[in-house]
Amino acid sequence: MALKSIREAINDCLREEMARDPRVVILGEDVCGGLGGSSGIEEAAGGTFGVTAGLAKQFGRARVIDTPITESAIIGAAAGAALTGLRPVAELMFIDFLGVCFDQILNQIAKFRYMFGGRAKTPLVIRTMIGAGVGAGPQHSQSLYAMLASIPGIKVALPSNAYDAKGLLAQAIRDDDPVVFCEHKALYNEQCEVPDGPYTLPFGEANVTRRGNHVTVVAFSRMVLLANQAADKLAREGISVEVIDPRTISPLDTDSIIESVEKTGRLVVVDEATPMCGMASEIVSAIASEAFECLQAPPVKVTAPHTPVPATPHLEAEYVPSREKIERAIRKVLGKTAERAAS
Amino acid sequence: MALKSIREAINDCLREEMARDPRVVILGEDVCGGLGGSSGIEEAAGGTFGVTAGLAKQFGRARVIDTPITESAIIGAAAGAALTGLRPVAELMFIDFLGVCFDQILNQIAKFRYMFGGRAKTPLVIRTMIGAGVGAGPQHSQSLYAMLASIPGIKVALPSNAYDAKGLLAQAIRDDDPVVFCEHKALYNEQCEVPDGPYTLPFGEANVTRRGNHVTVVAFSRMVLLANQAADKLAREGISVEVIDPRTISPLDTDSIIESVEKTGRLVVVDEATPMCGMASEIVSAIASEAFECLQAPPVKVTAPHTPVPATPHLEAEYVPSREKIERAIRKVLGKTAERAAS
Amino acid sequence: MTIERETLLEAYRRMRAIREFEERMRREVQAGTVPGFVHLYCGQEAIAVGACMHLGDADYVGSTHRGHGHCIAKGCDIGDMLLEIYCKQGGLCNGKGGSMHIADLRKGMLGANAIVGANPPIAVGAALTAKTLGTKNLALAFIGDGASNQGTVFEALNLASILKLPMIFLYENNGYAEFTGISYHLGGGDIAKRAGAFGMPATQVDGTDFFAVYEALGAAVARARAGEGPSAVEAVAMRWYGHYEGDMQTYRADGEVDRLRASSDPLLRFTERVTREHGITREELERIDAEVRAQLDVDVDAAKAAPQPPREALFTDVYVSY
Amino acid sequence: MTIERETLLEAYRRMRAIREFEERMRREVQAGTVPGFVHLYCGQEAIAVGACMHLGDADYVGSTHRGHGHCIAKGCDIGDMLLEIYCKQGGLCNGKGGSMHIADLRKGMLGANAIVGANPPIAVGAALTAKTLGTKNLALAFIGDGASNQGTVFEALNLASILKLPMIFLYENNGYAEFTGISYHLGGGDIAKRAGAFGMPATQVDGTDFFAVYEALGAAVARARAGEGPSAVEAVAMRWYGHYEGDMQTYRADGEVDRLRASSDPLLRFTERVTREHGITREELERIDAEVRAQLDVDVDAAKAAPQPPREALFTDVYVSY
Ligand SMILES: Cc1ncc(C[n+]2csc(CCOP(=O)(O)OP(=O)(O)O)c2C)c(N)n1
Ligand SMILES: Cc1ncc(C[n+]2csc(CCOP(=O)(O)OP(=O)(O)O)c2C)c(N)n1
Ligand SMILES: [Mg+2]
Ligand SMILES: [Mg+2]
Repeated sequence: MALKSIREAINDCLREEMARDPRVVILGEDVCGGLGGSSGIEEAAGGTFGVTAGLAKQFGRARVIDTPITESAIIGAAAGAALTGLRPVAELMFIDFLGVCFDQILNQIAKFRYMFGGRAKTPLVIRTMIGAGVGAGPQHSQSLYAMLASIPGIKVALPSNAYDAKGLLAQAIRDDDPVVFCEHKALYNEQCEVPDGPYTLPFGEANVTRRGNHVTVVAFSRMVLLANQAADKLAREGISVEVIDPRTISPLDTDSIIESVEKTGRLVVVDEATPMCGMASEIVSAIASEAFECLQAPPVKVTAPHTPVPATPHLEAEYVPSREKIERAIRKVLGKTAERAAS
Repeated sequence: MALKSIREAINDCLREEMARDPRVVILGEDVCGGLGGSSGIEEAAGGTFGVTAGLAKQFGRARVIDTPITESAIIGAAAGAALTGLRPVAELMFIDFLGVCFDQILNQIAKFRYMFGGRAKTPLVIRTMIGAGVGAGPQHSQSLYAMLASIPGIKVALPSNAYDAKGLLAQAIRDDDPVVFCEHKALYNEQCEVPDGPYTLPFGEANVTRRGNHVTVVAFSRMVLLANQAADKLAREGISVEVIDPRTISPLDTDSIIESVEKTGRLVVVDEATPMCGMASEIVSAIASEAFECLQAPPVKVTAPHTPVPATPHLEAEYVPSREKIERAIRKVLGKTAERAAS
Repeated sequence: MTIERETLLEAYRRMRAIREFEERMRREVQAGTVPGFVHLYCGQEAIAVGACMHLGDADYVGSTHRGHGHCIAKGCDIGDMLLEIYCKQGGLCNGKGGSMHIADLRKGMLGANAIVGANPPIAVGAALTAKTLGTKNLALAFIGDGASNQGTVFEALNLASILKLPMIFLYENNGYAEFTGISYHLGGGDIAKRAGAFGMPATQVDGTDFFAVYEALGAAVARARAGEGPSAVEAVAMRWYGHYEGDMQTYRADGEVDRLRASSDPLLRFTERVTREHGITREELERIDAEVRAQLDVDVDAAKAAPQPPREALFTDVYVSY
Repeated sequence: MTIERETLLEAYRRMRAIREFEERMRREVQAGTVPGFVHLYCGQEAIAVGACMHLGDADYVGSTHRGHGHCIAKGCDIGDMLLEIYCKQGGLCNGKGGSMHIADLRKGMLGANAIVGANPPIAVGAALTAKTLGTKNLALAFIGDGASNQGTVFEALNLASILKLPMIFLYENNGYAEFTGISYHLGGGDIAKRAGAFGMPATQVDGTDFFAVYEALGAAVARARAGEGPSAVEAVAMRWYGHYEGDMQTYRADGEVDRLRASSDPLLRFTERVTREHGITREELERIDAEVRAQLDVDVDAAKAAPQPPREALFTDVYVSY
């Protein structure tokens, strides 16, 4: 056990899995960095955010492969490599770059197994970065994971802490299905206790980060932290909030959410993504259809607005769901009960 | 007024709008066809499905532009042309090809206006083909419009009949925002009465195709036809079904759906697309949040399964929601009431 | 370059198998027995076979929507291909892929692909596997003249070039992309030159001449196996039939195809040369023709008679586990 | 090719404006006053200015993430640019785009773009507008050496070539794509050759030599206006600073930039030549320097003092109507 940041946890996991399995290779832009540079340095980047630092040195450039700016070829090559015996971990620097490699995910990687009648496996991971909050602007701040979750054949992981990040990434790398692993750019330095050595966390098992009885709050990635903060704050008023972090959105652990709503009768879903056809709508819809009888109040979505992410810092702060907005949503869904609980 | 197929209605509309406005140009693969061929024929295709037939002859190849196989450049060029004064109608042959041009839609076209602080307009239309049912296989049969509807800045139209197709396309072409216009490949020959001459239909106004009191069925594109058939059949049993065709999914006329559910208390959503993060979930979620009190039963989704579209004809038939499945869903949401109504 | 007699006979068998297969498919499509869309390979047989005669099962091939010829040349079982085209249980994709998605990884067939330009990056990935695992295997992507304009193809060229991968870009210039001719759609007009600009050998050959294709690919394969990096070859051979079977082909001048058949039928050219220069007799070849035809009849009947996949197949094989 | 005295003075003013602007931005970023990420153009001034001196407001330019120099060269108001970089109300994008999205359609600036390789197809569309409306205008796309590997760029080359559009592909080879050198990332090693293979004139010039760039672009512009189709120019000029301001640049040898500054500062080279050959005095140029600096101070102060967009701005301008 040691205190590790999400960045360190991911780096440890990649190192351990590469040591464990020679078929694991990493490819992406500047995953090492410095090739063709005039200083001849061994590693100039280790990933734009330092997540792959030191791996090229340890495993060599044949397994930590810097590519040109060529996302279609990066993801396409990962697809072909996975079909033929490697277990590639491809880096898509920002999830916003989905647009320049989407066919390989949508029509190739996701469909090989089905199209080929179950006679192919595509064991690859696409590591990518999501989220607003750092002033990266409209084309570098999106949270497009719902589009990926909607694609049959793709699995999607959204870790919210270092422990989950390490275990889910190990599972993703060992998984025989293609997985998109979404790292929130504002969470890389978030720390928690992480076991030494390899371990995996199963997909499709939500993590209940707070136990509570009055309302169920489902949140993803960075929103889990804000939901927990809101829960702490409201606890002081006697409002008991259960917070659920699905951890993977495909597969999605609907059962745990239903179980919780059966207890609380109230649902708030917090998602940093835009509201239309996102995970918030998906979960509200699933609960409305499958746990209708337990719902004592209309479910509430807390999401970003139906707008691009502005570059403007104070507008971006307004754009992302805040602890305050989550609190307000919880009070709203509790209605009178809130006051009763409070008194 | 004359009986026209959807194919004819779209062709008429394109002809009328090009005649009306010299800034309207068409570009895509084989929208004319025959260039560089040995026969020297004037038009070899008029669109892979004949939708743009005769337009090159009438307006010239300078305004009906055949392109290489180059979707990123087709959509990107349409974007740049729209920013600078044209009103392009770009053809993306199948919506499945989103993957090879998605960045231009997701990060460029959709965001120009916002990113540029309201100082740009991007008046373009992307005509594309959706839907299963013709044995086109996993990469030519998808219904990916929810991904597009989820993107702030994009509008999406889903006509289900020739009258709507003509009016919605005219609106799309005259609209100052980018519109994706989704044509169902199995509906091109569907006929209805269509007025001669240009007319537009407003976006965001649903069409109630059947009036009814027991249950509200929301359906899109080809599913509207099946929903109407199911409604007809059930009417004979005394079950009164209201069928709503939103016609555009962004903007979405939620009010009309709420109004209907306030009357019926019951909701079924029928969508040919896959179930996760699709329009069915979006509408169930919206109603659960905004019309919770009127709901007398859990809303029911009728969608394709979370799988690719199989090439296998009988499995594809099983894949697409059928009239029977819609009927079953309606009976389910009505529960006891169904028998009561029937008796 | 001398070629073994057995090699020539096997090459002939595969070309004949493709020809018979496609002619039969054509008739079957016209008779309405085949589901989906079918894109025929007739006229291009010498390209796939001239290339695949150099390859083993452990070498990978990325195919296109016009993939029947590629599959047969690469050694896929014709009976299992037919089961797939008829979308039957036990087909190469258990009936769920159909004509445009035939794959057979055991034979190194990475799959036909209905997205134009998608297969070269995938094949590059297979080449990366070969290089990473240190095998002497290679990967080859078939690329149409129309596909050669797709951005993904250029990205594949560049990545294969800088990583020095054992990769071959085999362009099939058959004159048309759907209903549009290459003289319109191809900027610069020279596919090989565009590929060569990425720093790899790139040559153009007559795709109706088996020997020309075989020789050009021999060099590319040797280079790949020697770890010297990728190559590109543009093979020119017009297609005989429509873009898909049913295409009216109004874009083609009358008689264009008749002239092609008369002047540059890959099988006729092959037959003339091997009977003239390699002491192979017409009788030997006719025996092969007969065997191929007989087996094809059996396989087509079997495919038609085979059971469809069960209803549950709709829901299976989306994931390995979920 | 003779160049008017006024043209040279204006070119110098723009290059100086870019240099001063970027050096000031660098200090401001280091002081922490600038939101977001900033990619500086120092060292490449002669490219944007050598090109844009040929263009009018009705000609279009598609820019990149490293767009400040392009905007200034194209005539965008520096005060309004600064308002945008500081994300303030009244900025060129009303503060919602920031440094990586500065656009100014009235000046023909189609926008900086944070997606590498996205701008060439967009610029091709602007060229299509010019051709369709029959104006004599043209469009130009700036393309980095790293961007030159992106598939979208090749698609743009091909489409512009076959449609004979009034389009210029101006490659800026500054030696690096992020932290990776061109000798690694560019297959074939010759950007201009790759572009030329699409059937257009393609030349390489020294991007630190204003006169070389100006002359090469003069030919490309003349060709475009004459309706003869697209051209490509590769201008080589190393960037002086990091990929973004803050980049440690461990991939660069010590002294690499000092040598560049000493040997090939575009402004020094320009100054020497115009004072030697065009009877322009250092005093004249220094007067321009002083004017540029004074105005920049005013503009930066104004930008810092300007109000932020109102909270409602978050929700506006997603659509024209919805
Ligand atoms: C990305 C994409 N765009 C368009 C199509 C439609 N399409 C299928 S085949 C084809 C023509 C391909 O031409 P070419 O590459 O020369 O191959 P050929 O058909 O001649 O064998 C087109 C445009 C597609 N399937 N995928
Ligand atoms: C599609 C895409 N891939 C990757 C990036 C990340 N990125 C931003 S700038 C850059 C390097 C661009 O290099 P080059 O084109 O040479 O332009 P320069 O920075 O040298 O001006 C990269 C990789 C991006 N913004 N978009
Ligand atoms: Mg072709
Ligand atoms: Mg560069």
